Amino acid sequence: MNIKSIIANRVAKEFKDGNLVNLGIGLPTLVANYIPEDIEVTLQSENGFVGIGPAPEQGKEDPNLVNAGAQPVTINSGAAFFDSSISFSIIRGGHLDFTVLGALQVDEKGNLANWIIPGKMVPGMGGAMDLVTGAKKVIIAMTHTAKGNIKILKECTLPLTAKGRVNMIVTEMGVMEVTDKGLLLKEKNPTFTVEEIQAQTEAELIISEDLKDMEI
Amino acid sequence: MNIKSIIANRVAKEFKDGNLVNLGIGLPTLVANYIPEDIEVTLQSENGFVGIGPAPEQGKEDPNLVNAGAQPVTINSGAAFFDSSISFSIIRGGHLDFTVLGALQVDEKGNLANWIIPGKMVPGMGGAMDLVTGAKKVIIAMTHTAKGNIKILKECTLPLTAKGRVNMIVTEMGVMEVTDKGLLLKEKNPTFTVEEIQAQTEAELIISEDLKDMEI
Amino acid sequence: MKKIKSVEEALSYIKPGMTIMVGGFLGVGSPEKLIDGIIEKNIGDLTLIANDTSFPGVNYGKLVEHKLVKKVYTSHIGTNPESGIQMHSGEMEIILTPQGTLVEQIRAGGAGLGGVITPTGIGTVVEEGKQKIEIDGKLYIVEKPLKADVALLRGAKVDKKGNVYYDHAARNFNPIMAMAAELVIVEADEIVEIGDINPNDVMTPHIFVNVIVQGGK
Amino acid sequence: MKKIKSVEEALSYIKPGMTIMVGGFLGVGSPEKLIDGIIEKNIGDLTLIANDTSFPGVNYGKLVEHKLVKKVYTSHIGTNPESGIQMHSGEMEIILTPQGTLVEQIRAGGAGLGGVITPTGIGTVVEEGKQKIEIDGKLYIVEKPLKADVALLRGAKVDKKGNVYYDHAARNFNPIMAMAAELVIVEADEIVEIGDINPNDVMTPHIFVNVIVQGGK
Repeated sequence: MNIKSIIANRVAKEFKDGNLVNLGIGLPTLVANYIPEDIEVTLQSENGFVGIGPAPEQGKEDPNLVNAGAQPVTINSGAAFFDSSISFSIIRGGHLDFTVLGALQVDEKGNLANWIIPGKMVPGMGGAMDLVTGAKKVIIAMTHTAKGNIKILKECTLPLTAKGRVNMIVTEMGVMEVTDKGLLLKEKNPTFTVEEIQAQTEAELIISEDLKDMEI
Repeated sequence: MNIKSIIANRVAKEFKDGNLVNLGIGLPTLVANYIPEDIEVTLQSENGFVGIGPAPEQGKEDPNLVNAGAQPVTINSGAAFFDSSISFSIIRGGHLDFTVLGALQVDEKGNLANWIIPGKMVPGMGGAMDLVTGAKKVIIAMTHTAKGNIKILKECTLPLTAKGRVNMIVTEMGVMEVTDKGLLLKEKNPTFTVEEIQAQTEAELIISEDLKDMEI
Repeated sequence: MKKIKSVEEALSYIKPGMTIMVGGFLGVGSPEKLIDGIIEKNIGDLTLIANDTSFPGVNYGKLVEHKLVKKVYTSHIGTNPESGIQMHSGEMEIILTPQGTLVEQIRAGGAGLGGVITPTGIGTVVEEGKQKIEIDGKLYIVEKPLKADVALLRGAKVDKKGNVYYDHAARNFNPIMAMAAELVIVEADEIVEIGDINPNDVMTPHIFVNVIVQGGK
Repeated sequence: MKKIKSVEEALSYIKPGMTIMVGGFLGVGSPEKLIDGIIEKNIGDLTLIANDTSFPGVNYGKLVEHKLVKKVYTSHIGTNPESGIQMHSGEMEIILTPQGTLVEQIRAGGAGLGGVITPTGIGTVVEEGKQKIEIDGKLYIVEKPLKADVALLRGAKVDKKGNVYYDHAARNFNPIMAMAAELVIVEADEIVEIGDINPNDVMTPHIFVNVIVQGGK
């Protein structure tokens, strides 16, 4: 598997039958392809529906049926549409079992920064702050570093998306859980040593006594 | 006309084409029968729709189509149903042109009491507090006195429904507007003298220079 | 994820002492079999959240008559004399709340809001003992969110996935309560196939619904 | 109460300096003819309230490109580079707001609430300079209601009375904005007869709609 597939595949293993999940734009969207077939997971689109299906065949796009990135999608049987106030009641009201997002920075206290680089890039938070504040569990799915820059820090330096809300970080190098004591490395990609992973991580990793290999 | 018809008929004259109106249970409900035919007035039912029509023929009742008093009604063409949160967004959001309610007491400051007689009768406020707080104009439609007891006071003694929100009081004796200076008698039933009306009213009436006769 | 269960199974989730929301307006749009089941099984000590306490002999009005309710959050008790009697005797605590505030409190509970900022009740006994807030020079009451252990709802059509469609004025509090309870049980006048309700017309998305029971005769 | 008007007539209600809400999500579910009309008539100095600033060349994204917007309340500008350029140059003021907060602020404006009590943004720059409130030991931001002079919406089907039915994900902010503006103009993909939309399925009741214009080709 390539890096993105490793990450997406691992994230999908967190889901349980009946879960409601929101997948962010980009890498997190790929997670949909790896959801085990024996469980039923409903995907929410924050622009106003539950039950996102795969992309439509070319020529079969419906201009009113797009995901939160304005890309054409389909719906699964039993889907339901609603307005933005209901959509964010789902998000903020604790009805999402998981939200999966990317990060510019994430730290050992569970802080996340993913919406602004002051002076450089100001896309806005969109629904990200609500998702991270409201979901039962927040998973960060991202490459471990960005062009060599370290992203998993002791403390985020960019403006935060939310404070202390991240539960888990999944990268191509491993799976880290945010605990009271810091980041617990629970699984690692067998092609890397713990030392190699730590070298790419500013936060000090606590190594699980039960450290497992990631499926790759 | 009988007393109730005089009141209902007069209230209906306040409405303009395109108005949205909520009529309370009891006497205010009768106002619907006097809305001039050349204007279109939409009636809201706070249990969740706009476009209340007249009562159905016997045997044609729909158990799911009732007014806020649980009495069977019909709907007019173009009616729309919604949930209670939308219904009260209409009420509280200033979208009602008029709310018409009864009163236990009303006073010269526009205070209203109509939901509780402590120790005796505690029906609850239902939607009344929201209606009186949210509507653009509040009209009290009631008999001038209740079994000889005076209801139009200098100051309400019962717990209030809302403070200073009443705009107009319509009784079988006359039409009073709540002004900064007190209650302005604008119209009177020609079968009563001003003195007779004042005798049944604790608040001191300001008599309009342009005092008119009520249609009876 | 089989959500369709017998009334008996559904009732097994409702325990004495729980807080329950019941959809409906004076009993219109309220689940019949679930309420009758609670009475039959004598599940008491309940906190009830409902628009009103209905009429004697009608739906959740019967819960009050059977003295199964210790506390009720409601906007109106005038149509059920038994409520007034139990209020005065101290058997039932009644938190009277303006109807619009009540629906917003339930919505806030389901939508993750910290409370409701409302002008309704200012200058009345409703504001007593409550936090107030001034915004741009105007005073408001801060009302707290309401949540429940279980919501008991009634739908006209419910598909096998749990999407709900309500009919006419039977909608009322049902879709709002569907968002504000740990467990949501919907009594369906009719259970339909998935897809029978147009996805545009779903009024309560299936994700809020945990249990479906067949209502009617 | 004839609500159906020409685009020209509808545009006459929109004046320079006004605050306008535009329904849609990245331009999906947004009125085309009304936006093009504003550009053609060069109605500027506008305050825009919209989920995002869309894409270059797409719907209300064009309002930004034509420099008709002096201030925008929005959750996302990343898809329209022109927004970032005008933000940095100071030509356009941008109030970035979490999307869920934005929709609740609009809802509060329409529903007569004094504000929104939300945990979203606590511990971030979003809380800066804003009133905060503690409820049951938890800290929340108090966000103010938003209202507009005019809301520009798009419906799939609109009946001649003004009842609106939206299609799929084109619903988004439209029904919420319908409640929060002094004047509501809906551009209809299709204008239908009264009664053609089932009263149960109306998504924006006619009472909120002032003007209907025919959209499409």
